[in-house]
Formats: sequence, C-alpha cells, structure tokens
Amino acid sequence: MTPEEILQGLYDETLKGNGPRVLELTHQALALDMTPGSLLFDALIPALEEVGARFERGDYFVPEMLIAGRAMAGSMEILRPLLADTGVETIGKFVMGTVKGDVHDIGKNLVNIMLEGAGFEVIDLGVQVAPEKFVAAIEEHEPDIVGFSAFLTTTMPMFKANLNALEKAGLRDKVIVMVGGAPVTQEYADVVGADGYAADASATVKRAKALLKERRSKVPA
Amino acid sequence: MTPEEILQGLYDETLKGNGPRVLELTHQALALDMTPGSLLFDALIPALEEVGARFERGDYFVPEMLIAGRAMAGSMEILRPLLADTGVETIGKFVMGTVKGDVHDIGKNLVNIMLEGAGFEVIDLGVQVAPEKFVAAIEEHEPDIVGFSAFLTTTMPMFKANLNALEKAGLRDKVIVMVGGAPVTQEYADVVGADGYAADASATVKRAKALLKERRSKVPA
Amino acid sequence: MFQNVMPRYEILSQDALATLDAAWRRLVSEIGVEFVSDRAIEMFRAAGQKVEDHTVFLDPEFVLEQVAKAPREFDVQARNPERSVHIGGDSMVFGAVYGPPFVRQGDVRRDGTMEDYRNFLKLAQSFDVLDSAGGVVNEPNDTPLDSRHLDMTYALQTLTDKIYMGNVVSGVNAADTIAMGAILFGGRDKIEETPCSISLINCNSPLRWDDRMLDALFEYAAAGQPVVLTPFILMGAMSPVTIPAALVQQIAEALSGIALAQLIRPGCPVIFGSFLSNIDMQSGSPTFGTPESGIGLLCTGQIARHFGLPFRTGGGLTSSQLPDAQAGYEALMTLMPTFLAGTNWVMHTAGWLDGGLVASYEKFVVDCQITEMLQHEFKPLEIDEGSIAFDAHQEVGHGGHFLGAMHTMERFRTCFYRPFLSSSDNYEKWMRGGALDAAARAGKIATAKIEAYEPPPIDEAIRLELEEYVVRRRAELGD
Amino acid sequence: MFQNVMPRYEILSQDALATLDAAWRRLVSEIGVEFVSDRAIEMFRAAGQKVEDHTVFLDPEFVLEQVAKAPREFDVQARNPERSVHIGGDSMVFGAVYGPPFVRQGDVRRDGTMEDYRNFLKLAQSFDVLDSAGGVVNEPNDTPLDSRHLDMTYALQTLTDKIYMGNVVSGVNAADTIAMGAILFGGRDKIEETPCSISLINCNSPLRWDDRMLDALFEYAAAGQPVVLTPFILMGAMSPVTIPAALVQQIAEALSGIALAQLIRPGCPVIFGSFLSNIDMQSGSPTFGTPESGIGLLCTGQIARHFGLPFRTGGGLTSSQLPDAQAGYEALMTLMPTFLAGTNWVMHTAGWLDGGLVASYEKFVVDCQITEMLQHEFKPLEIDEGSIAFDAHQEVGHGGHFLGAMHTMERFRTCFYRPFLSSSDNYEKWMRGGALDAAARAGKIATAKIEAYEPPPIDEAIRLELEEYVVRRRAELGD
Repeated sequence: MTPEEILQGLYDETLKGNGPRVLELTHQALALDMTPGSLLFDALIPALEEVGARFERGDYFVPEMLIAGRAMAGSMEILRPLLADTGVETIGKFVMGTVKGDVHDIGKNLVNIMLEGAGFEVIDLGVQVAPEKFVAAIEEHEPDIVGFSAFLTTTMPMFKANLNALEKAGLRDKVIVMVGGAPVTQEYADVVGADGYAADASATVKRAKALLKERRSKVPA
Repeated sequence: MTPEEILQGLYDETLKGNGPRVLELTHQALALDMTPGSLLFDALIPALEEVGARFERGDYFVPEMLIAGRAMAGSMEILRPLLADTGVETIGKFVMGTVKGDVHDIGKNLVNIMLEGAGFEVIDLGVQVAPEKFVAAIEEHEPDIVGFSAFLTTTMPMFKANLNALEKAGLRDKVIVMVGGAPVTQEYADVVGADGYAADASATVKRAKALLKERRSKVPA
Repeated sequence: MFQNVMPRYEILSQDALATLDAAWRRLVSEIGVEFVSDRAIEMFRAAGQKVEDHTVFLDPEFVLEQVAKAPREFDVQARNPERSVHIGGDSMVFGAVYGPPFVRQGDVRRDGTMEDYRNFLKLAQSFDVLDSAGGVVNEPNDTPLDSRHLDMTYALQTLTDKIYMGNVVSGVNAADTIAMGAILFGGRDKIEETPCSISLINCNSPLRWDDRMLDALFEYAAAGQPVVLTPFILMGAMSPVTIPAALVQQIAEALSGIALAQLIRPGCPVIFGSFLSNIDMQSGSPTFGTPESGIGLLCTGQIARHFGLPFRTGGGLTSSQLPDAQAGYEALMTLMPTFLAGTNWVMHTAGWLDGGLVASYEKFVVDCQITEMLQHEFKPLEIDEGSIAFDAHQEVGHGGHFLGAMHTMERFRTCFYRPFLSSSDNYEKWMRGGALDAAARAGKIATAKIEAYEPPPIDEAIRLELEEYVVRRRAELGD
Repeated sequence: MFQNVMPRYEILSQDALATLDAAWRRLVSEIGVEFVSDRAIEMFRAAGQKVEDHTVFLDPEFVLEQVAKAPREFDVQARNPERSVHIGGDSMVFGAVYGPPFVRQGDVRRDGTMEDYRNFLKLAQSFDVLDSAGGVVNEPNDTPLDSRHLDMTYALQTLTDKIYMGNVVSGVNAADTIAMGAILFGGRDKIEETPCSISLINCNSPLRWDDRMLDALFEYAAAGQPVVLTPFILMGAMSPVTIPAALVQQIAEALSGIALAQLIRPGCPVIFGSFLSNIDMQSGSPTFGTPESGIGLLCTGQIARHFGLPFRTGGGLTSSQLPDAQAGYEALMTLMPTFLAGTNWVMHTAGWLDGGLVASYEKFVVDCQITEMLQHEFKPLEIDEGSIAFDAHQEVGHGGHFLGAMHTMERFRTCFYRPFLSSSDNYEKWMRGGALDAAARAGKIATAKIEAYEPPPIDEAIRLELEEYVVRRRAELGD
C-alpha cells in the first residue's frame, strides 16, 4: 500500500471503529517509516472530527462514537511514546471521576466516550472518587485536564473539597479543572472556582479543546 | 298564606323547579286576586334570572335549568291569557328550529331551555325545518324573534334560504332573526344578514333581550 | 396497517355481557328504532318486521340473522396495493380527523379552506402511521357547496394513494363518490369485488336513523362499499347518563343499521361503529378524552367481538382549544384504550381539536407521534436467548455500562423507538435550539412535511378521466 | 388511597415467565450481585451463600426463601388515621415527584429552595389524589447540607398529615428520620408495629448495591420501616438494550436486595421496585414515557405478583422541558400502564419534568388531573336495572334528548367525572376567559391552592418535641 492509501485506510477504518484493522495499518505505516505525526494529524484526528460532526448531526449513535474512540486509542498506544520522542503535542490527557459520595456514572461515561472519540487520552477513576485519589492520580498521570462529575446537589460541594485538596497539594495551577453533571450549572462552576463547565458530552469536548488551546497559548509547551 | 309568602314561595319553588307546587301557588295567588303581572315580574322572572346567574357561575347544571324553565312554563300557561287581557308585556315569544338538512338539536335544545328559563315563550319546530315551515310558524305565532340553528357548514346556507323566504312572505321586518350553531360565526351571521348571533345558550338569552329592548325602544308596542 | 397481536383488555364479565344482551333485545323490540326513510320501512315490513309509521319494532333474532350475513373481516383496496388494508381481526387501520369546519395553525383559528384540505391530505400521505386521510379532514368552505364532494374525492384520489372515505351528505353525493371510485379502479365490478372506500353513517341517537344518512347508506350498501354504522352518543344528551345504558343503546342502534345494510345487500361489509363520550352536565358542552369514554371504548370492543363484527371507535379526541398539555393527555386518554381494545378502524386519529370543530396542523403531528409510539408499545416481546442477553452481563459485570457491549453494538440503531416530535434534549441544548415547546416543534414538522411532499404517481389517463367527471358533474349540479 | 379492582393487563405468557424465571436464577448464581458493604457481605456469608470479595453468588432457592418472608401486603400509618394506607393487593398509593434539584414556575427554571419545598408540600396536602408528598419533592438547595434532612422531615411531618418517605442520603440521616417518626407516633415500638415511612433504596445497576444506600437500608429494615428496593434501569446504559434482559436484571437486583432486607429483619415490609426506561442511543439522553418503558411496566406488575410482592413503578414521567403537549402525553403514557398494572406504590405521580431534574408547579397540577381521571376510569361498571335505564328510553323516545329525563334528574350531579383543569369551554367562552392554555390554568390553580392551604392540626407538644430534636441535631451536626 502507498502511504496515501494507508492514511485513507486509517481514516476510513477509524470512522468505522474497526480497531484491529487500525492497529494493523498503524504497524504497516511505521514499517514504511511514515511519521507518527502524519498518522495523527492526517488520518486519526480528521477521522475523529468527522465522527464528532456525524454525532452532532444525529447520524452517529453513542456506541459508534465509542468504538471509533477505542479504535483510535489502540493506535495511540503505539504512537504516544513515539510522539513524545519527537516532541509532537497530542490532543491532551484527561483524568475523570465521579466525586465522593456519588455513584452516577452514565453521564461521565458518555463524556469519556466523546473525549476518547475526539482523541483525548482518558484516565477514568470511576465513581466515589475521594479528593486524595484525585490528587494521587494527577500526580501520577500529569493530565492536562481533570474533570469532576457530580449528579447530586448533596455531592456537588465535593467540587470545592477537591479544589482545596489540589491547592494543598500545590497542583491547582498545573491542571485545568472542569466540572459537570445534571444538577451542575455554569453559575455553580464559577462560584466554586472551576475553570470550565459543560452541559453535555459534545459541549465538553469543545470546551476542553478551547481551554487547552488557551492554556497552551499562554504557557509555552 | 299572605301575598308576600306566595311570591316568596313562587320564587323559591321556581328556583327548585318544583312544577306542581308552582302551579298550585299560581292558582292560590289568583284566588287571592293577586295580579298576573306581579306574579310574573316579582317572582317568576327574578327566579329565572337567579337560575341564569347560577348557571353562569357553574352552580346550576343543565337539568336544573331545564326543570326551572318547565316550572315557569307551567305557570305561564295560566298567566299568559290573563296577561294578554291586561295588556302586560311578556318578555317575548321565540320560534326556534334547526334548519333543513340538519338534525343536530342538542345545542338548540339547550338554547330553548335557557330562553324558557329567562321567561320567553318558546315554540320549538324541531329539526330539518324547511323555509316554508318557518314562514308558516311565524304567521301563526307572530313571535318577536325567530332562531335558526345549523351545525353543518353544508346547512348554514339555509340561513340565507330562510331569510329569502321571509322576504318573499313579507315577514322580514316583523321579526328579529337570530342564528347560531357550532360552525356559525358572527362574521357569517353578518354576511347573510341576520340580526343577531350568539355562541352559546346564555349569550343567546342576553343577546335576545338586548335585541328586543332595542326593537321595542324603536317600535311602539 | 398495524397488526395488534397483544391481548385485549376486557372489563365486562360474562354476566355483564348477558345483561347488556337482554337489554338491547328489549330496546329494539319494545321501543323500536325509527327509520326516517320510506324505502327502509318498506324493506323491514317486507322482511316481516312490525312497523308503525316510521318506527320498526325489531325481532332480535331477525336482527342477529341479518348481522350474521355481514363478513367478520374484509379488505379495502387502495390504488397503491401496498396501502390496501384489511378490516377486522388483529388489524388496526387509522384515518385522520373527519369533519371540522375550522382550522387552527399556530395562534390563528379560521374557516377551513380547500388549500388547508389539500395540505392535510399531503400530511396524511406523508405519515406512515396513517392508513388513510379519512374523508372530510376539514370542510373546504371556500368551494361551491353542491360540487364540493367532487373536489374532495378528486383530491383524496390524486394527492394520496391510500384508502379514502365516501361522501355522505346525500344520496347523490354518494353515487358520485362511487362513480369516481369505479373510474379509479377500472370499473364498478372491480370495486364491488374489493371495495375501495369506507363511509360513515351516523345514527341520530337516540334510536333514529335520519333520511340523508339512509340515502347515502342505500347507495353505498348497494355498491358493496363498507359502511360504518355509528351510534353517535354524547351521554346525558343523546343517551341516558349511565354507561351501561349507552352501551345498550349503541348495540340497538348499530345492529339495527347493520340489519338494514344486509337487507339492501346481503353480505355487504359493515363496521360496528361507536362514538361515545359525554356532555358536561353543568354547561352542556361535549367533552372528550373522559374516563367515561375510555370505559365505554373498552366495552365496545368486547361487545363488537361478541357479535363477530369489525368495529370502529377511538381517535385523538380532546376538548382543548390548543395543542397543549390537555390536548396531549386527552388524546392519549382515548388512543390508549383504542389500542387496548384492538380497534379495527380508527377515525379522527390525527388533527382533532376543540371537540372536532377544529383541524389543527400541530395537533395532527402530535397525534401521529402518539400513534406511532403506541404502535411500538403494542408489539409482542420477543423472549429468547438473544434478548435475555446473559452474555452481555458476562461482558459488563457489576456496576458497568452497556453502551459498548457486543449485544448493544448489534442492536443499537433499532433497539428503541426514536420519536420524531418528542424531545429528550437536556436543558442547555433545548435552550440553544430555541426553547420550542412541542406544539411549536410540531408546527415546524408539519410545514417541512408539506414542503417535502411528493405526489404519488398516477396513470395520467385515469387522472384525466376523473377530472372530466368532476367538470361534467359540476356543470350538471349548477355550481 | 385508591382501590383498583379492575382486571390487570398482563402480556407475558406462562412460557415467557418461565424463561425469565430461569434467567434471573442464572444471573444471581453465575454472575452474582455486588454488595459494597462488609456488613451485608457478612450476613450473606453467615447465611451460607458463596461470597467472593464483595460479590455474592446467590442460591436462587435461598433468595426465594428470603422473599417468602416478606409480607404480601402491609399498612403504613399517617398521623391522620384517615390518610393511613395499605400497600399491596388492590391498593394503589400515590406520592409526588422525588429528587429534582431544579424548579420550574411559568417561564422560569431555577435552583429549588426550601420555600418551593414547602409550597409543594402544601400542594401535595391539598390534592386528595395524592396519598403522600413523597420525600424530596425538590432539593431545598438554600438549606445547610448536613441538616437538610431534618428540615425536610420536619416539614413533611407538620405541613402534611399524610405518609412520607424517609431520607436515604446516609445511615445517619436514616436514623434521624426514624427517630423523628418515633417522636411523631409516640415511640419506636409504635412505628415498628405499624411503620410510618417508606424509603427508596436504589440499586446501582447493573447488579451492584452501593454502600450509602445499604447503610440506609440497614437502618430502615432494622426499624421495620418499608423499603422500596428499586433496580434503576435506563436500558442501553445500565442494562442490555432488550426489554427481557432488563426484566431479568430487575428481578435479580430487586430480589437480591429484598433477600438482604429479610436477613436484616425477617418479615420486614418491602416493595419490589422498578424504574425502567431507556436512553436515546443516539444522544445518550435518558428518555421517559417511551413505548419500551410502558411494556416494561406492564411486565413488572405481572412479575411482582408472581413473587407475591407489592410493587412500585410508574409515575408522570416525561423528558419534556415544559408542561406542554409532550409532557401531557408522556406522563399519561406511563400513568395509564401504571393503572393497568395495578401498581401498589407510585412515586413521581405529580410534578416531574425534564427527566426528573425539574419539579414544576404547573406539571404538578396537570398530573393530579390525569391521575384523578384515571382513578375514575378504573372503577368497575355497575350494571343493573337502574344503570340500564330502559325507563329513560320510554320517556324520551326516538331522536329526543335526555337532559330532562327522570333518570338524568336523579343522577346529573355525579354521573360524570368533572375535571378541575381540563376545559371544555367553547371557543368564544374560552377567548372571553383569556385564552389560557392548560399550563397557564394549572399555574393559577397551583397558586390558588397554596394560598388557600390550611395546615393540618398537630399536637403542639409533639410539634415542639420535633422542633427541639431538629435544633439539637442540627447543632450536633455542626450546621
């Protein structure tokens, strides 16, 4: 296959969510000495942008989004170390969890699916995540963004508790903080001092990308 | 019983729709040489105005309206000839019918009940009433008002046919013409040249009284 | 055409049925039924029934003999064979609202026009849940009266390729409708073989069949076109205030009408009709979507099955003036029992507002949405290994989610019904979309459907012949 | 409290039931159920069940033995004895919406406050169709978090004299609720004898019972207070996408929770809970009033009866953002099956909007209207000589009207249900009245009811004791 055909193939198969085939093509591409950056920017990311657009239009369903994201994640497993070597910026790393005392995770799972679908590397801490666990995860994974999800008015105060824990650990400035969940509003997010809020999964992706861009334009990479 | 007690009794029993008792009290009153006019204006009509008010307020139900009207009508059977002798004006005489080709009569029946309840003498010609029948009835009964009821857009044109027949018989100016029925509107009534329209039974009573007053203020009795 | 293979919800005990049975027999034989038609009276007299003036005192056994001649189930053909329907059994066939003189679009209520009429036909053609536009979806008040039936029938035959209803304003109109059917389907023998229209013959309850309606009945029955003999009962006005009394009267009226249809043409397809609601005893207004009408509807289905006849009842009825919450719950309050009873022919499915005085564009869409939901709800569950999905649990485990499970991947597009009108957008998304309520969204859908409408193809020669018939008859009728 | 003596609408065949039966047994024994609570795990282990980490692999026969200990029917007392209810059998008991963080009034959507909470309690007290205000009619976001449950319970106990729901946010909150119940009813023995509250314990589907919920369960079960063990299933996310799979999972989850309740206190009253709907597979949003949830609801009733347990499901659910046509038909799309299934305990009867995120004043009134209509619809017909009304026909004859018949005169006030919200005004009258849609009229009714509200009398000594408890505990909790 020519490099063009491989890029086209990667794009098509990612769109379809055909994980095994995407892996195969990734290996073939690297065997042909194609650069990880070209795979990422000329095939994978365009494919996922198309996935996002189709979802927004109502053509793609959540499960399709999910397998497309998984297909890309498989390829990224291989590309990420190589990209790090070449110093190419990936889309971003996102640590996500439902706050302590709360077990609602459908909304969070959807957000994760969409974030992965948009090319983010997502580390999901699950539900009932205590402030210490968020701190530990941020120290371990050094994400660009951390997301707190809460679905109960009685657990929304955990946002503040998490932020305080980040302050104490000296991490508050190292990471963008996003909050969300059904009862959360922009006002509430502002009051607790989060950096971003979004009302649904596709809005989260847009907002996350915007916040990252802003951050990166300020902080040199 | 004193005359006062009799008037009070007539008022109360008419309100209740107790026909036999109203008849009895009417006979007693006449035996005491009370005037038919006082029975009509000091007991029966006030009673029926109260009935109308209660109906409007939602206290009285249609059947109550109906028996009150019937109770009054029973008394009027006796009083009408006497009133004619003494030259006292009754409220008015109303000839009513559903037009030719139309068998809807629930709305018309309701209007009749309310008119009787308000002291009108109502002559109901039934349904499917042809123009000639309206003409004959007007010649026979010399009513103050004639009402045409139609429930089909396909029978509403009969209003015009009826009016033409009245013209031809030279009766058009002798009688007030009202029209009504579910599909009829004020605009339609104006177009065909009726004198009045009303959307429901209580509105019909108000409108009929107003039209009569207007007419009588113009034409000396 | 929808097949309802779910159980029927029946609330009358055998005892109750027996009591109702005894009562209608007494009604037809002791009170009798009035037929304001000399032809009808002669037929009953010739058949040995006791007749006084226009009242027929019927022998119940005679009535049942006639009823037994009516087919249990029959077909009605549409000019597009895929749209042909079967009336009876498990079939449910849906037509739009019938008869409103007024039309509502958004905030405006006005006289219905021919333009509206054609629009509603386009909507009816566009929604698959409807098997028919019905007949008089709204009264086209701007067309000449005497020839209006020609214009409506022509529109039904050309703008839709579904079955349609016959005009019943007079015997003449009925004859015209039949003649136009014969043109469309290639000859009167073709439509006598498989009928092409259904016509609504209403009883002037209590216990009176009116001359106009009977004139139309004579025409349609003679041509073997199905007739819906419908006692039209608003309890409190046209029947006693108790539901059992209304049910008894309904049986007496419907069966007496069906008996006449069978005398005219033995074996003529008929539908046991029912339109049963009540008036508000305080104000006298007709009310719809009431508890009483729901109960009556369920009983009607059971009674019709008892007599082995297909039946008509139900629809998206409401007293509301607007397509608001009341319109939503009242329409469903009638449509749900319509399905529970397994109604074979459903009139007024879509568009009804203001007690049937108004045809509403928005309500039309709301009702199609409700009906489509019900058609999905009344599907039998398939219970098998695949639908039990043990493997999905093995894959997902405790507290996980099924969004990406294999079992989900195989089914996600079709597993749930997706409504076209109901919105499940979250608040922010809904606000971004303009914060439209259901009525506003329905209005947009109606407009879009009418714009996207494509006329179903028709043989030009036939269309011309129909047009010529309309022109010729209009001239003859003097319009 | 409404008695539903109408037939149940059952759509599962015996075969289907047997298949579901085999499947839940396999689920609990092979996949097992996770209980995130060491106490619970110990109990199951002691009862001889196979335990691995926090997962219990249950012997189905053991589960059924535990389930058999639960009473088929039981009473819950209200402080006004006339408002006490019976759960199970033919009884249907209705409570208002539970849990919304937001409130909508007219065009405004905002955070719910304690003021709103008290208003909704007043509404719930005012509408006789409701047997209970429920528990968290809306979240009072302006009260301190740790002691909020005290304020809510106090409000429920004083502003209404109906039964109420227990707070389940934590074991501590549950203990407080029980203690306040003991004060109100004169001692813990009194409420252990006849319970005074019902509490909602949700399963974190699939197949996981969460520690918070279980903490509350331990408290309530030990005190003999009824618990509703509710698998909370949005198909596609928390269960496979097929209804049979959801039903099987629901049985496995509910019965496993009930088994635990019986281990804690044999004979503890329980309710087989169900909250079953689906997500939109395209967007992931939860949807309500769907065909799938209607089918699931009907099956749930049949399944609960199969296990001889009272059950909970249904309500006036909708995804709509406004009390519009969609809210009307979706609410009824769930409430009608709620009645067809004969649901014993109905949560979310009134006020639910926006998938349960919003409590709406107007929708509250709409739902009470719908429920009252259904309570009239689901009354058995009385069929006797009086209701057959032959004499009325003799009086009226053919084509007459029954408005003045003796039969009508005897019955006209009560013969038909008269709605308080639905309008059957004709167009002119409706225009004269301000052309209000159902939502606007509902808003007026809500305001009027709240203004006319009178607090039900309460023994001042008891009220003081409750108040003291709230003050003392608030201090202890540090708010």
